[in-house]
Formats: sequence, structure tokens, C-alpha cells
Amino acid sequence: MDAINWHSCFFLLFAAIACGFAVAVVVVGDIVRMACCLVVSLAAVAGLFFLAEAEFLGAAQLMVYVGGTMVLLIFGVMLTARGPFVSMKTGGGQWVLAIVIGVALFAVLLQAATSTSAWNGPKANDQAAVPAANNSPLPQAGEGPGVRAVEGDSQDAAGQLGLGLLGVREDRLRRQDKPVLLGGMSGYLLVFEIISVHLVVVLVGAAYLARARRRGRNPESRSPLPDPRSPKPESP
Amino acid sequence: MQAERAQSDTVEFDVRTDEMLINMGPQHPSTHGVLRVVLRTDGEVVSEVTPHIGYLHRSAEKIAEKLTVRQYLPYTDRLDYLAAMNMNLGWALTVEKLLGRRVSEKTRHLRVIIAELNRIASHLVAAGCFGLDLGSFTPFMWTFREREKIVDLFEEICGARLTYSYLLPGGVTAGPPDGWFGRCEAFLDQFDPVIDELHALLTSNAIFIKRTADVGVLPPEMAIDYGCTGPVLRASGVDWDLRRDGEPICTEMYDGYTWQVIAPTGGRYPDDHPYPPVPPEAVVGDSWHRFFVRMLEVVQSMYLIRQGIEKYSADDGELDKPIKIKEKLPKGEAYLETEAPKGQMGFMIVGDGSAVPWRVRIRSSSFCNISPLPELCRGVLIADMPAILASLDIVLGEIDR
Amino acid sequence: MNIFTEPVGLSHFLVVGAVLFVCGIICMATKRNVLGVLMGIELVLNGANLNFVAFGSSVLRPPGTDGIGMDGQMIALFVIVLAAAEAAVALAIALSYYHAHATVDVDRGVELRG
Amino acid sequence: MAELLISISIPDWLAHTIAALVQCGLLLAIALCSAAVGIWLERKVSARIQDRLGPTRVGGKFGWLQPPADGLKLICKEDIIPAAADHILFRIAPYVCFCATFCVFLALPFANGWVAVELNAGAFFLLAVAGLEIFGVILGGYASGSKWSLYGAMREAAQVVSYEIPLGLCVVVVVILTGTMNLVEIGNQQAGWFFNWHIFHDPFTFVVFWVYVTCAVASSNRAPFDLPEAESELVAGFLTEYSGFRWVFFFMGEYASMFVVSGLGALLFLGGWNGPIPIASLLGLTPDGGDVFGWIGNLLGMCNFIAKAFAGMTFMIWLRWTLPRLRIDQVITTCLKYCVPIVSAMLAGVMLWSFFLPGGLILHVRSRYVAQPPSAVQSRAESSITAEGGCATRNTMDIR
Repeated sequence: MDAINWHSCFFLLFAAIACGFAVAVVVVGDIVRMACCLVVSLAAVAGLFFLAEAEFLGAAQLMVYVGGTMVLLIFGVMLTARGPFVSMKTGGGQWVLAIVIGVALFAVLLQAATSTSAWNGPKANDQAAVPAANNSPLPQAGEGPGVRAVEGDSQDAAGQLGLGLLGVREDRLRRQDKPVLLGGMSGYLLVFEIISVHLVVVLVGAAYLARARRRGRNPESRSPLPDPRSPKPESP
Repeated sequence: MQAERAQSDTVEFDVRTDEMLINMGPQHPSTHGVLRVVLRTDGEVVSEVTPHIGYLHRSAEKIAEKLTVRQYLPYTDRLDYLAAMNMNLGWALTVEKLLGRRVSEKTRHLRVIIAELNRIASHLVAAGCFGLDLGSFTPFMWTFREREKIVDLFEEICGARLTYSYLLPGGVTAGPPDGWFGRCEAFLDQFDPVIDELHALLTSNAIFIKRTADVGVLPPEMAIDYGCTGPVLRASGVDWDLRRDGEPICTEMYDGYTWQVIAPTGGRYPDDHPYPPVPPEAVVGDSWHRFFVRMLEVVQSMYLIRQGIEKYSADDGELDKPIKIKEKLPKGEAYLETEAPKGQMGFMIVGDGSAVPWRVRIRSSSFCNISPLPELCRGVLIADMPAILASLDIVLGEIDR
Repeated sequence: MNIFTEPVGLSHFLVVGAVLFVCGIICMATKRNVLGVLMGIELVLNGANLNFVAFGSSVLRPPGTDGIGMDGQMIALFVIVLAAAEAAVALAIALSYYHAHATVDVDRGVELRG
Repeated sequence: MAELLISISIPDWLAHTIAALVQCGLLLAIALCSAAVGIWLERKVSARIQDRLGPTRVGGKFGWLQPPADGLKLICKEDIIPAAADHILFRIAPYVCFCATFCVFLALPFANGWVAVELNAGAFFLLAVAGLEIFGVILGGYASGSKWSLYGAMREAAQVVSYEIPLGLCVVVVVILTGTMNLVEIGNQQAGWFFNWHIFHDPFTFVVFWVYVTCAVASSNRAPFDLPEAESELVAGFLTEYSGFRWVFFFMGEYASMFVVSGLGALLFLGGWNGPIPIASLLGLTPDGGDVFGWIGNLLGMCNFIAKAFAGMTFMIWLRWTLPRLRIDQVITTCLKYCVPIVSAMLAGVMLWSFFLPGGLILHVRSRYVAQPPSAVQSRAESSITAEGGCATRNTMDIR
């Protein structure tokens, strides 16, 4: 019984949690419990990111998704709760239809995922033990001829991502021999700018959409209670 | 006028949530006893406040029709249990007014000393509970440490620590033990720095000012309309204190004493008091001024006590003895209001010739002081409600009687 | 091929991504609460994200084959950020929907007016 | 650790699990001890402020055993779950709260290299996990089923979420200064005398430190920002329905987060394990002087770090027992109208400062790294921190 592959064990653990709670989100009726199951599922996905050597991304997922978006949803649930957290039931027919479509879609995806051999991952025999947690040694400085696999230094993913955002595609720099193409290695600077402007517009729009309804225009917006004993003479 | 102002600056509310009816009390820690306040809130903003009282009603006035005037004294202690001496004094003065008697100079000076000592104790409790309601626990501990010393002094005189039954109609049961005045002066001397500490801790504290300045503003006309009295009235800029402007029987007690009524008339306090200046945000009549008026009254009371001790020891007369247990009351009625720490306490006695009064009516100062609460708390945040309540300094024993 | 001893490959990640994706679709289809639909969308986005990261990571592929490298993580980062913005707008719409219909039941939104 | 166990022929997977359990146990011990000492410290310091003695009876003259006594008492208390409560959520809320704070201990370094998991994006991970604590509170508030606890929970969620932004920005400022998010690296760069600390690095960071203190106090819900447990209005906020052992977890969560936040502040601004006077390097207790000396040097560093963390906690306790509480809208306005603008301005300031004047406030002669073609990564990886007499070589990365 050769050595346990820790990487796979943790993968199975996080995958089980992610899928289990994703199914729980679908099954559970009460909206708040649904939100909690979703939170755990997203946290498990963040774990999967850590396992796939995307450390910075895992932390980003934890912070933005689980910390931000889910709190937003929980606030939404609390603000729109009507009475004792009513849970709306859907008819049986819709469930059956949805599940049939779901299973069909899943079968297609499963077939696609497992059929291509290239994706079946490194075989145990033709490769040294998968680096579970240790950081691979620093890339040798020597310039290999032509394209060769760069061992992404997971230790420095955040640095690479940051540089990528600023336009320097560091991981591609060393592998491109022809200087003329070096110019083409532009990173994501333009995309980064567009998205930041887009975010500002979106959030201002969201704030405007949910603005106060109290004043004027909306007829049925309730103004604060008429003061029964207000000193104004005209009150009966 | 107040309603419009409150309505216009109600916090612009983002999302229309359901209005919540929330019950604060009767066992709520910040309602000074058994007061139940029903809040109608829209999110954080309080749109309607309705206080419910009566949980501490013991029909004190009905019992008075069964007891003679001297036997009823312990009941007056239980009205405002934080200032029992002042309640006794009010009852005693009313009986003396009914009987048409006056007490000797020495007794008068002793009454001034003890009444002012109890005023300091009551104001200390008010300051401590105010700090507690705003969230800082330390002033509560400091004020109660000082109050313990005053209560020790009272224990030496009459044996009790909260409900004293000492100032009887006609005189006092027994004079203070020797050396009592020395200890009294020792307490006053060490009390000065404590006042400065309290000012540093609360009055000039930025967060305290932010929480109390311009909160629960009670304009003078509304204060008078609702019949508020005492520090609540004076903080709204009405210069009215029964010890100086009251009936002759009250003002005679303070003859020969030099002191000042504390009220921000025209936005300024009487003399250039040595304590922290009034912050710019504070509006006359807000919670901050109510707190500040009490703190300055404590200083005035200290002057009065010192003068009282000098006059008492200079006078070589005799302390009067109280009236007989079964003293006959003349046919007729007498009503007198005296300046208690929380406001004007009114006692009305209707005598029908026998020793037992035919009817007794008590006008409570806290009852009137709490009546503007719904007006003050309209459009205010939930966190301000206890702050305003604490600034009014009410005692439920007195309200429910 | 005992899963515990074999190193995990790309297809395993893809399967998990598919499960999340399908759960999201079913959730969006069956939930009548606006916020339930929103949560379905979150699941779908996460499924997609997982695939991006799986393709981009160097560990999951046999050494020598060249995946999409850092682009996977980059796109996943953008998806996360945009999903947050999308959730904000969706919540704003849900709140105004709640204002108009006084309920969050999706089936009530049948009129095109207002 | 695991190799040690394998060597005595324990099967491989068992060895790894035991090693992992030992490490977790150690971390849990640190978290609980910091909470317990925090409780004792709070009682003693608040007593001194209020002219009283604090616990003196339990365990010797200074009441050392008061925290365990409290814990025992709370464990024996009856565990009440209100009828209207949502049972499952009610039960898991305290554990979510405590785990969020406990996770931070994973990445918090106590000395050079003494850290459970040395993450490359350590600072970022801390911020992400700190955001999870809100769930425990919201679940607790919602699950208790009462209006008052829901109010408390919503207030706390609004407060912590809004204070996460300036807190994050403060951490970003330090990350810009040091060029790395690896907490151990941040600590090491402040080696040497106290003027090497980041707080004295430049005027902007000094201001950012005080904004960090405000946000730290607010995000761990300590006075004067302790709205959720505002006794006077909401009785005890979301904690009203909790009693006995569950309440202990919330309580531990709060004190552990106090320790964590002041620890992080010490690490980012006050030099972490580097004391004002670099005793360890003066006495030659540095790692290159041999294993044992290195270990002792680290031990000194750890004491330094814990002392600073407890100094931070004492400051928070001192704030709590002197200042009254702020109203909810004042809390949020201080965050959005004061903290965020100030930190953003300082962020811009620090960026300009570190671009033009990469040296410390006391301008040491700094040897800037000449950028080697073409890969900037290599220059950064090979630069090493040599502390010769306090002149730290700063490894600024040149971005062409």
C-alpha cells in the first residue's frame, strides 16, 4: 500500500463539502439556512483553490465572496423578510422537470470532463511525488531553447498576479525567445482599468436603485406617523 | 413646532422595513426602576414612545387617611427613596404650615445642612446612572463611592442608610452626635477634587458631548406647559427655584444664606463657574445642560452646607422637639411645594379636626418631568432614548406613589 | 486506481465544477424567492471559477503539458470581483422589487408595468 | 515532527495526523490562554480604574485562577435554547465565531519563523478570515428569534463590515512599505533599533497607525464602539439568549480577536518580535550564530511580541472603562467620513514617499537594488535581509 497522497485526500474532503452543501442549498427550504449552506460551500471552494496552488485566489475568494457577497445576501434576506421568514414551496412538477434537465446537463459535462486523456492528470509512476505543500525550487535562470515548462513558483503567485495586473506577463517573459514578440506579452492592464471603472458605475447604480423611497414621488411611501398631539391647531 | 423640527430631520431611511413595536422594560436595566416604555421604531429611528407607569403603585395617599401625621412620615421616605430627607422636609413643612408653627433657628440650620447633603447624594446618583446609560461604567462607581460617605454620615444621625424618617414635623428626633460636623466638613473638603474628576470624565468628554449635546431639547415653553420642575426646568433656561422664589415658609429656611440658582438664562450660567466651558454644540434645554445644571447645583449645595455648619455651631439655642404622636389637626387644608433634588414635591393635607388627615394628595416632580418624554423622543435613534430618560432623572417610587 | 494514492488530476476538479454548476442551475430554476435565485447564480459562477483555476494550475497537469498558465487565476479573479458587483445590483433590484410588490415571491412579478 | 514519528515506525498517515493534531492543539492552547489572560487583565485593570481591587480570592493574592473559575462556572450553567430559536443555527453560531478568530492564529507569526503556516499572502489571508466573524454574530442574532438580538446582530454586522474597509487599507499601506504580504517578512524588515519600526518609518504611517487602532477597536467590538452589547438599549444584543458554554465561546471569540488585532497591530507597526533595543542581535543570538542561540533569540522575540500584544489589549481595556459609548450613526460616520478618507490620503502619501524616499524616516544610506535584466523576480528572491548594525537592506522592487 504505497504512500497516502495527502493532496488527494484534502481534495476529496473539500470536494465532498462543496458538492454536499451545494446540493443542500438546492434542497433546503428556509432561505437563511440556504444562505448558510452556500457560505460553507463557497468556503470549501476556496479550499479547493488553495489546493490548486492558487493561494492568492483562495484568499480573494474568502474575502470578497464569503466575506462580502454573502453578507450582502444575508442583509438582503433580513431586509426582505416578511413575517416569520416564510419559505415558499415550489410545485412538484417544476422540481421533476428541473432535476431531469440537471441530470442530463451533468451527464454531458461528466462525459466531457473525463473523456480527454490529457486532463486525467499526472500519473503516479511517471512523475515525482506531487509537491503537496513544499514550494518548488526557484526556476533556474538559464534560458532553455524554445518553449519549456516553467515551474510556476507557487510561492510567488501573488507577485505574478500583481505584475500581470500591471501589464508585465512575467511567466511568459522567459519563455518567449523572439524579442519581437516580447511587446505582445501585455498583461491585463487595460482589462483591470475597464473593470475598476465598471465597478464604480455598478455600485453607484445599485446605491441609486435602492435609495430611500420615503420622500414624495412614491405615493404609497408612508410618511412618519402623524403626531396626534402635535401643537398644530388644525389636527382634530 | 418641535414635531415639525423632529419630522424634517428624521434620518432619511433607505429601505421601508416593517414598523416594530418594541417593549423596553419594565425590567429593563436602563429604566431606573419599573417603567415600561413601548417604542414604535422604523429600523433604528423611534417614531413613537409611550411610557407605561403604575408598576410601583402602593396607594400611599389612601394609607395617609388611616395614620396620624407623624406616623405617616416613613411613607414619605419611600416616595423618592434617593432623596428621603427632602421628602421628610417637604412633609414636615406642610404640616407646620397647616398647624401654623415655626421651628427654632437651630433646627432650621440643621434642616438646611441635611437637605443639601441629600441633594448632593441624589445628584450623584443621577450623574452615575447617566454615565451608565451612555455606556461608561466608571462614573457610576466613583459617584456611588462618594454617596456611600454621605450615607455613612446620615447613618450616624438617624441610624438608617436609605429611608431615614429623621426630619419630623416640628423638629428632629435627636441632634447630631458630637464630631459629626467635623466629619461632615472632612467629607466636603475631599469632595472637591472628585467633582473635577467627574467633570474630566464626563462633562468635557468628546463622546459624552456628542451623545448628549442637542439631544432631547426641551424648549422653555414646553417645559412650563408640561409642568417640569427642578433641574429639568432650570436647564431649559427658566430661572425658577423654590428655595429662592417659593412660598415664605420655604424661603425663610434659606434666610441669611448666600448662594445662586443655577440656570443658563440667556445662554450663560450665573457666575464664571470654574468648571469646563459649555460646548458649542450644546443647546439650552438639551440633555447635556440638564446634566451640567445638576453638577453645578452640587457645588452650590456644598457652599450652603458650609454656611449651615457655621450658623448651627454659632447658634446656642435648642433643637425643637417634634409634635406629639396624636397631634390634633385644625379643620382646613394646606398645600406646599418644596424644592426637592428632582423637582418640586407638593404635599396637600386636608384636616378635619381629628389627628388623622381627611385627605392627602402628593404632587410628584418626576411624574411631570417624564411627561415630555414622548415629545422629546420623536424621530430620535434608539440609543438616545435611554440617554434622554436618564437626563430627566426620574424615580418610579415618586411617580407611582 | 485507488483515489487516495493516485495524484488528483484536472478532471476531478472539472467534475466538482460541473456539480456546482448543475446545482446552481437547479437552484435558479426551482427557487421562488428572489434571493434564492441570486444564490443559484453564485453557485453557477463558482462552478465556472473552479474550472478556470483548475485549467490554470500547473500542479494538476502532467509536467510538460502547457495549460493556460496564469490566465486561469486572472480570469477567476475578475469573475469574483464582478460577481460581487453583480450581487450588489441584483440585491438593489430585489429591494425595489420588494418595495413594489411587498413580497419577494418571484411568481408575483407578472405585470410588465412599474 | 512527522518525520520523528515515522522514524519510530508509526504508519505514515497516522504520523502526519498526530503531527497536525499536536500543532492544532498548540495553537488552540495559545488562543485560549490569550483569551483567559485577557479576561483576567480586563478584571484587574478595570478594578484599578474604578478604585477597587478586582478578583483577589481565587487562587492566591492576585486572583490568578479567576478565568478558569469563570470557565468552570459557565460550563456548569444550564444550556437554554429559546423556543422561537432556529436550533441548528443557534448551536453552530458560537463555533463559527470562534473558528474565524482561531483561523487568524494560523497565520500570525510570533517570532522569526515561528508561525503555524507561513503563507505568502499572509496579510491578505488574515483580512479574509477576519471577515468571517460577522457570520457567527449574524447567525447568533437571527437564530435567537427575538427582536432585540436581531437588532444587536444587524448593528454589529453593519459596524464590522464598514470597519473592514479602513482596516484593509491600513494593512495595504504596510504591504506597500514592505513590498510583501508575508507576515514573517514584514516582521523581519523591522529588525534593529526601534526607529526601524514602521510606525517611525514616515509621518504617513504614523497617522495610519492611529487609524488602525481606531478600526481595530471598532472591528473587535470594544468600547467605545461596543454597540451590539449595548446594555442600556439592547440588553445584551445578540448575546441575550446565550448562556453557559455557548456564551463562553462568544466571549473567547471576542477576547481572542482582541489579542489578534493588537498582535497584528504590533506586527505591522511596532516591529513585531523586534524589541526597541535589538538585544538578541547584540548578544549574538541570531540564527547564524548556531541553532540553540537562534532558538533563544526567537524566544526573546516571542516574549517581545506577546508583551506588545498585551499592551495593546490593556489600551483597549483602558478605553472601555473610561469612555461612554457612541451611537450607531456616529460609529458609522466616524468610519466613512473620517477613517476611510484619512487612510486613503495616507495611502497615497506612503506610495509617493516610498517611491521617492525608500529609506526610513532617519535616512539611512540605503543601497537600492539595481534592477537586473530581465526577471525582476530573481532580484527579489535572492535579496537577503542582513542586519548589520541596523542598516537593513531594503529590497524595493523596480518595476520598469
